[in-house]
Amino acid sequence: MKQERFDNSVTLQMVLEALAFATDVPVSAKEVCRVYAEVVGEASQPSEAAIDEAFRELNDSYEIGGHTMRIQYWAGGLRMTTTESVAPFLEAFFRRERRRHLTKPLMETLAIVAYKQPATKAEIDAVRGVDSGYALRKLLELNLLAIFGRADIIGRPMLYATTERFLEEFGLKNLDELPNLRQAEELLGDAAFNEERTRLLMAKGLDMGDGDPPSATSESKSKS
Amino acid sequence: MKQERFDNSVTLQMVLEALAFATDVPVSAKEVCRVYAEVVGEASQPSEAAIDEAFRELNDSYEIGGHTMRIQYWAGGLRMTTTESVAPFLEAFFRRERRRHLTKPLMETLAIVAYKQPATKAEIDAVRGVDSGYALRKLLELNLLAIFGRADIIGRPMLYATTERFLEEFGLKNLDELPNLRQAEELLGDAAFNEERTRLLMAKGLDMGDGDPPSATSESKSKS
Amino acid sequence: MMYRVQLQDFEGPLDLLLLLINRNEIDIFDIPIAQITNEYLSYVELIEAIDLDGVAEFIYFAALLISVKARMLLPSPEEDEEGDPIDPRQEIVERLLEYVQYKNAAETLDEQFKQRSLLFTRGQASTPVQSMMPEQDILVKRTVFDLIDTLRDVLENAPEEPTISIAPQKHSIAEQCEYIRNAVFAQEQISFSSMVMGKTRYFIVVTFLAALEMAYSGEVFVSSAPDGEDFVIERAAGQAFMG
Repeated sequence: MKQERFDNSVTLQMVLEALAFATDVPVSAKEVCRVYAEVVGEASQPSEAAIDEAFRELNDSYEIGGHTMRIQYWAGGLRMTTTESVAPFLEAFFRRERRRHLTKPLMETLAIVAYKQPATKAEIDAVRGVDSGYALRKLLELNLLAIFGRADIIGRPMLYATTERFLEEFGLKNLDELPNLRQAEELLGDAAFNEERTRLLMAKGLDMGDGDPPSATSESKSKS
Repeated sequence: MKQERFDNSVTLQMVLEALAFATDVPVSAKEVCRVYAEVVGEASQPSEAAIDEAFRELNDSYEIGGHTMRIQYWAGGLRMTTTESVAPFLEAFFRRERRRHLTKPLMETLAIVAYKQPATKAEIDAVRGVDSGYALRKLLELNLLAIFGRADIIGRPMLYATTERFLEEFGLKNLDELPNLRQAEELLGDAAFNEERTRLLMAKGLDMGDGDPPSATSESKSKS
Repeated sequence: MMYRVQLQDFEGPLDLLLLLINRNEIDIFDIPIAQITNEYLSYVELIEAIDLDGVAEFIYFAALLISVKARMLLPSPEEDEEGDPIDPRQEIVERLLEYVQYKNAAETLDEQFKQRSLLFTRGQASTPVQSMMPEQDILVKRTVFDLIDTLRDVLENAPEEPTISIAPQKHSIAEQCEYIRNAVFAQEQISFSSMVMGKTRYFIVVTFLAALEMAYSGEVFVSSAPDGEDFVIERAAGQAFMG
């Protein structure tokens, strides 16, 4: 633990690179600044903008130099990974036969929590139409979800939320980076759909509905 | 499970770099060749001389590019490490990391003993306003505190003091190097000893984790 | 009998409803409730008959569909506080729409996850990858309901009385797993109907459940033809048979 004299030629960019390389958790820009200032001397505390610049310059220089490392901005921090291009070689080395995968019930449950968080089990069950107890336990075990607290309603049910690990495993900087939840009408290929129209259709549907022939359905579909 | 087509532009040098990065055990040249041949096609099995060349070229390009990684070719094989120049920054980072793992009760108790030593449990409890039995046992276990003897008062209570290990881990030459005592006394006289102040007190390098394995490993990793 | 396999691990009641809506090319905003209820019930009856676990939620939705169907027949429409007519199908439609959204979000996230897992961090060798994802993916191409379609067809042609009598000792799931295992070990892949040709209904059902079980544990890959007439059981790629 003897404190070496630090080398004057060490730049912020080099410190960022070394930290992103050596740690096994994402390192926040703030943390890089603190460490840099601590070693170099309090006066030199760099701005987070300087970190941003260093981060971009590093990735550019890896690309230009034909290197296989990239620095990612995940879970609010910086972390070094390999590029996609070498994935087949690393998979062969680690003999990873199967890509990491979450089963459908786990992925659905995780998606619901990610977008609704914090969410109770009852809310999740309602969306999926099935019991999500097993999926929730599994996701807690995998540390992709955590208990956020208890809801202030009857029974004080537990609230689930996603973890930092979730962000990291999904390559997200923060929750704002979650892909937009697409509207159901868009997914159903119905761009013209809007709430007004549903209400209209719903009202109109009252006098049809029962065992109506497919032609009626396909007709209303073609209109949409 | 599906094997993607590998990217034609991936060279042996890139595979070597990616493997040296992603593993944290040394990879033998033979293994690099095997993996490369496996993915690219049996015919292209590279020679170990080619690995030697790739290894040298990589290190040259890190040096020219001002990067802090180097590939080491040790008996066991190839692995990526950081340069010596950034070692002080990595050490500072991992010390900070460990401090984050130090619980508030442990930090307070350690600070009080450091300034008041030798101190009895009753004295420590009086400052903290709570029982410090658990924190003291934990700090003894971590070898940051030791029993100094017994006080010459009624009940002959045990006296606690900091250890050599404490100095060593906290980067202090001796106890005189502790931050400003007057400032510390102010803090210690205040029952509302809050976390922020503890941090202030500890800031000058009084940072030490509770010896948990993860930080210990990450540190040894950084040095490797 | 306790099965490890729960139906809801494959698909839930909302998946079945969506499947029926897609298959019949129905406008989700104008569901012919009688037709859908009947089709839905035909699946639930079969699922109940073969005693597949996790049927409770399917029955709940069946009851919901039946109540909607009944309310559709009321002479005057129900109204909300403002006097606007309420479509009894509204709740089901809203739930389906919400579910569709999250199903899509799950797929998007899954894609993101796969992309991310192409990037390796340091120390990958020391972190056992399996500890992150301990679960096998369920190896069923298309949906479990397509498999149930096949089962229905096969059972209709089975040489026995239409009632499915459960005689627990005759064939166990474990025995039928072994039967499937031997079959796919010998010929890589085999069609379900050829495996149960001329067998009793009970044999057919237990073999079906065994196939689901093995697909669930990732031991075999089950894929069904688009017409749902038959399905093929094949050895999962890279799957070592542990006897």
